[in-house]
Amino acid sequence: MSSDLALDVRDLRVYYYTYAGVVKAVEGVSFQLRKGETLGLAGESGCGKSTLGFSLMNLVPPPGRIAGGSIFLDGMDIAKMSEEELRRKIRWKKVSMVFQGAMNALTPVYKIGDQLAEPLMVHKGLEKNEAIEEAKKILPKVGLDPEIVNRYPHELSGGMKQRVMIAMALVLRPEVVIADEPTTALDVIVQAQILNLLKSLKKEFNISLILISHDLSIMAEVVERLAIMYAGKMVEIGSSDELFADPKHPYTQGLLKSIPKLTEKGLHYIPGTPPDLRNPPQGCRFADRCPFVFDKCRREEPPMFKVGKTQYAACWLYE
Amino acid sequence: MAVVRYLAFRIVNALIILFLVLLITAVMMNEYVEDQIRTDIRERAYQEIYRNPQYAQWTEEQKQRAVQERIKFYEQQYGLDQPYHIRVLYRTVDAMMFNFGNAMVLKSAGGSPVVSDIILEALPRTILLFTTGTIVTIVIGILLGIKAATKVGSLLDRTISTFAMFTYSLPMWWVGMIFIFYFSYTLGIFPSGGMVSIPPPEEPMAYALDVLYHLALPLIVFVFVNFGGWSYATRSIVLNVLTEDFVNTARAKGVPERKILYGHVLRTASPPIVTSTTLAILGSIGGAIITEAVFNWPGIGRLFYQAILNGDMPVVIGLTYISTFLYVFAILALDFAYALLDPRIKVGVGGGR
Amino acid sequence: MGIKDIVSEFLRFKSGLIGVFLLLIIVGMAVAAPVISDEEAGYRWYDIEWWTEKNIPKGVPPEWVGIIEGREYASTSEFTYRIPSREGYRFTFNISYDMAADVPPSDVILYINVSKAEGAADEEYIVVMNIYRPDGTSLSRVLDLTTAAPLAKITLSTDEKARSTIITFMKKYDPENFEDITSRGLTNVIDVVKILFSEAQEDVLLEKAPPLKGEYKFEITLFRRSTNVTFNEARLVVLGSAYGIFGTDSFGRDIFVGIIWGARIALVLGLVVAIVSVLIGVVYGTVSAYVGGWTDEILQRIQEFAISIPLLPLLLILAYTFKPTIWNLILLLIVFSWPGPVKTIRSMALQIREQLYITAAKAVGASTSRIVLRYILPQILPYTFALVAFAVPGAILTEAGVSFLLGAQGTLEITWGRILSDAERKSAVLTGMWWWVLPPGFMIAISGLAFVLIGTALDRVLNPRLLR
Amino acid sequence: MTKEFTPQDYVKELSEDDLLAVRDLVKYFPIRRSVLDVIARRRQKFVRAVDHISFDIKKGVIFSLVGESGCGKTTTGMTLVRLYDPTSGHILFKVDDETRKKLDDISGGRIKFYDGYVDLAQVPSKWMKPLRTKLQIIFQDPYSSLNPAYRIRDILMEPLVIHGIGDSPEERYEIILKALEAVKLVPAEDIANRFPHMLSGGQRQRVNIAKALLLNPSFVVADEPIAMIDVSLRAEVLLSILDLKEKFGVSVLFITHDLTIAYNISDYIGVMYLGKLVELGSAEQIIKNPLHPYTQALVAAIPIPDPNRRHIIKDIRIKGEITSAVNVPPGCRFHPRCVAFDEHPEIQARCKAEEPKLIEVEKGHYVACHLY
Repeated sequence: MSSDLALDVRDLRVYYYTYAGVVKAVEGVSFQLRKGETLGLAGESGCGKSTLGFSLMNLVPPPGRIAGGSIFLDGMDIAKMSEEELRRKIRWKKVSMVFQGAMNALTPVYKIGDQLAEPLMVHKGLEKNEAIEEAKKILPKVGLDPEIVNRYPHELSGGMKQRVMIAMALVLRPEVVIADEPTTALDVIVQAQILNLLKSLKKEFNISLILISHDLSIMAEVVERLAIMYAGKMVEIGSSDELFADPKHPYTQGLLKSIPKLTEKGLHYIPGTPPDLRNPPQGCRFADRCPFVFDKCRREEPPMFKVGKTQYAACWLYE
Repeated sequence: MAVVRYLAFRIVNALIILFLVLLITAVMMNEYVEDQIRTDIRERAYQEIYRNPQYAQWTEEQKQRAVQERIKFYEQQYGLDQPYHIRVLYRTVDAMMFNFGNAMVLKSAGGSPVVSDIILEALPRTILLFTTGTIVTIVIGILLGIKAATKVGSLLDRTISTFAMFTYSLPMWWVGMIFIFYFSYTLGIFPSGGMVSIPPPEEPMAYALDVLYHLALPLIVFVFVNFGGWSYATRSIVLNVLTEDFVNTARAKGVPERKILYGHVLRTASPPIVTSTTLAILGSIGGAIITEAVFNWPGIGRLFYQAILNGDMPVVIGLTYISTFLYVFAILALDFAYALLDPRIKVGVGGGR
Repeated sequence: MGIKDIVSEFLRFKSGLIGVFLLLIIVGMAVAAPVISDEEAGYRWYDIEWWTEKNIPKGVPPEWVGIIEGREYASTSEFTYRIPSREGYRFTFNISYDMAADVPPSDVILYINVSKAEGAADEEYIVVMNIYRPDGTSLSRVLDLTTAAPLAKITLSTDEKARSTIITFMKKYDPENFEDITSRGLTNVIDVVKILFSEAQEDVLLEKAPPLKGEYKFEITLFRRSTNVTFNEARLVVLGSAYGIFGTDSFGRDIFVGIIWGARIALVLGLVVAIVSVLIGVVYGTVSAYVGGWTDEILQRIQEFAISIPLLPLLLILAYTFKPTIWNLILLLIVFSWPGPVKTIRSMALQIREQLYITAAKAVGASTSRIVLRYILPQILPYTFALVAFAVPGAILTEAGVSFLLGAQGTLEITWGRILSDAERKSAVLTGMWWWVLPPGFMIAISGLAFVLIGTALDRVLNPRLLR
Repeated sequence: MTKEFTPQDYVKELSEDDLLAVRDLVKYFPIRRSVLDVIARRRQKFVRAVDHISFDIKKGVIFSLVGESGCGKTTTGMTLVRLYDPTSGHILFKVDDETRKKLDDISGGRIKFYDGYVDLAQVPSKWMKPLRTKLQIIFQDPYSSLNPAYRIRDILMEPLVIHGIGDSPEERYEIILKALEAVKLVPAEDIANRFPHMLSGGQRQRVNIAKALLLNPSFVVADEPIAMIDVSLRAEVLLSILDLKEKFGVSVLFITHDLTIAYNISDYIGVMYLGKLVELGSAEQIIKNPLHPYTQALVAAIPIPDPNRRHIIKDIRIKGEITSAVNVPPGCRFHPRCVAFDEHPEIQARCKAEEPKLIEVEKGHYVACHLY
């Protein structure tokens, strides 16, 4: 493994073992995250992007768990580590996360300061006072008043809570930060401010950032490389310059077209609905909605084909 | 500030409840109590006139007239000449001042027939039994509940759920009878009742141990019947909290599982636990009263039993008031606890949920 | 969800099925009570005379106890001797009783049926009984009494002459204990019937001697002073040492009868209280939530007040003031139980009211009554079944508690609480009469459990998702 | 203001193709006071959700209301269809003769008409029923807006039964199938027999559009109808809404926080801030030439799907966060967050003291700002 990789994910599978059957939320996903890079994971709800995000810390909520594959970080395989090892070596120290919906991601009964200080106490063994002092130092970097440490989460607005979450994610200076829909449920202006914040912090802290979102316009504004997921599979990945300019996979094409634009009026959509992940169809999972579908698509699952300088797509059109 | 306002509101609430309960009791009992007072007055008047050698020379008619005058005087003094609603109010205020008059049959250990003396003698014993039982139950209940919540579907979890269902409808006092039968009558390892041996040990240390020995069986019964329900309530609440996003945040932060459970989760779950605890405690008071009677534990429960057996109305009324008092202020104490635990009340957002 | 779906969903819960099964048993008991027991027993429970005449052994364990212990308990047997009408003043006859049990009979009762010539004055007659024990010893003049009753009933355990004769007889085998017992004035506590059927040996007066098996001969002699008196029949009843399914209490009442009749009261009281108070709660809570504003505020304060009243003490006072019939008790319980479900119902109604499809219905022009009837109540009503099920055990438990405390001052119906109350007042626990204490409490627990199980299953089936 | 305007005065200003005219509409929500507050005689506080707004909607157009959450746009929509009772103001709504007759019948002629317009703000709730067919609303959440206990068929049957449309169940069913086909939910028969949870968000939202269509409305409020729908399926719903306008001639009040979508779907856009309309104009005018500092910030914040902008930190000219509508700042409500306020000291005094009025800056383009 070359040393400029922050994460190396190989053939990852994450399943939810529900009463109604096994939901294959992530199925055979491989990608690499370079150090200092910003990678976007895009796709619609239920495509497995959030699950993938959680699995990168090996923290898939039950009844889900990693069913196979590897996630290498500094030569360690996160997918195969014990809870205790993960806790001591990986979580928050190496990989931290900004959760979707910050309103619920903060413990309601603890003060902001206590929550920010907690990772410092747990991982660095600081005393509470020291930890809170340390935490106060990071708050201005996310545009918050340090005195906020004495407040409770419900006293803050949604945007402020999200800033607290971001500060918390950075407090141990991890190598990788995963931001899972960090701006959903926020208003346009706050969203733009948070995105600005992420961009500037990324430079300052030199972290590798994984941004998970369903909104491709947000992706375009932030990420260097973009991976598109559909029904538990990664269907296309490439530098965002290349991918936005010339999307190869029919799903990516449809998705890009679905974004309303200010430059030209027009409404487009992809007919049909995603398949049931408990019982995915044979062959390409997008076949039912694909305008270019042919026989082979329904028979065999397409592997990733190299389709550009940095671009790969899982589609038989490029065999 | 908001806390103060919230609590002030609760205290006023509690006082109103007390007053209303007393008013109801006074209305219900008015006739009974007044009859008794009238009898007392008549007896006293007769005694004053007939037993007094000063009046020995008087004719029967004179004496009778004097008696009637005395009766009238006392009736005025006791306010019996007032209209009904004033009398009832008078009685209510009297009771609120812990003034319940004299018992008809029962007496305190010191021989005092004053109802408040009798009750005050019994009260600490009840508090001893009830609070120890509650504390032990809370500790066991919460620990087991959290364990069960972290292992949903395990043997422990299912046992607790089943046990909780079973004890939900178990009369605590009946369990007491069964335990007495088994542990005292059959095995003979615990005393069958009472608070101290007869004669009581002289030395204070031995006395305390003796009380503890007598306390053990009723305490076990209390805990046995109650901890299942509390574990189950804790389990459900904790289970709910465990699905919240912030638990995931804490896990992602690498916080040890124990700290997540006993910190983040329990801290968040504690306000609703307090609420359900309040209900559980209130529900168990009735059972505890009867249990005291079964164990012959000389607290207010047994006093209730004896007062009813002897038809001692003043004591019954006094006890009703005291139990309402305890009940209402137990709720109040838990409200305080709630206010301290939930930061949303501290700043006055949640209000009186 | 249709009724069919609810039923099929419910059937998936094993615990719910167990609950239904238990409930069916109790209902079966309650319904069958007049059939499987004497119908009169239903209202004669507190008529001790009536029970005494039934010749049921007092304070004996259930019959099946013998099987478990591997000991034989004496059963009740009756011997009738028809006295041939003939001349003479003195009639002597023998009744033999073969005592084969490990636990001797609990009592011996002798009935002499006498008829008198019309117009004759009350002529006295004399009854004498000698007993010959299988070990060759004999007790003479165990009974020796003069009476004029047309039907003489002599109970060995309570007859003074019999008691002193038997104790005196045993004195010579157990002199030390005799001294001790006499000095402590405890002679009247001795179970004379038991020692009569025991080996004559040391400690017999402490009732610790083994039973003496074999044939006992009761030699009965009747004297008359005039021929106006005619002896018809002598009947010797040896009361067994075990009885029925649940044994008997110390008044000689069949506890099983009490249990099945108690089931009726428990079921009726539990269900009526639960149904009525839940219905009140539903109306109150829905109105409170739907009307909202100040009405809601006031209704909530009232509910909070009502729920803060300690139930038991007030209930006791009230029960004490209104001489409580079961219906009074039901009424009182309802008055105190309705606030229970209000909070739940209110929050449910509030949540349903906030659902967008309710607003959507308003936007379409649906009237308030249509919204309440078609959208809100159908969501709440199924769940009230669960609430009713949860409310039943509380009502039964409270009734038991009140009956237990009030005892004879309580209701005059047979209730399990009252049976336990009698047991406590007769120190059943301290005299080892577990069969008097276990079944009633067990029934309270089982009937509560049945409803809790059903309620839990219903809760899982019917609790609208929105509550979670 | 010297003269109190009456609805009659307003109607005179309206043109033939105006369907709906909102004048000085106000909706305040009283904040619940505790018993203690009442005893202490604390002043009743209000959430000033909608505070004197006025605008017109022509026949067959889509009018978008945009703004951040809490700006009052949803309240406006709910008030226009009378799910909330307005605190004050007028909602003049043109009704056809048939509806007019029904209103006369139900009220015994007590509802006033002004040249074919009825003032919705003055119609008591009990007489709203005939108007309900003309005014419809589609909600944001497609998951809770359909009763989960009923099949689509039964849900759609409700409005027909309530308003007595169709003579027999069979006939009603036919009407339902047609409505489903109109929003391209095919095969209609199959969809009609499903439960809501068996449909995707987009399909549910189209069921809601079909439900609105059933009553043949002339005005529909669409409250963020696509906010909870997957990106790839949003256009499905939007196209159905466009059909409402184009095929059925319905006017739509489209409420959204997404300016890109507003630009793509609507003819006119109104921008709201803290209960006030701050800018009003055609979609082109608002997006291409925003005048109000707030609108400018909103437009600047729109994410653009162009990776070349990746390295730019956007300049969003706004301070702080939206305040609550309980304690509204005096003067221009936006001034505490306004960058232009800082840059133009000369108007600061006015901004702090005087509420700006909507003035027409170019034809059909209104803005409420002291800069203009």
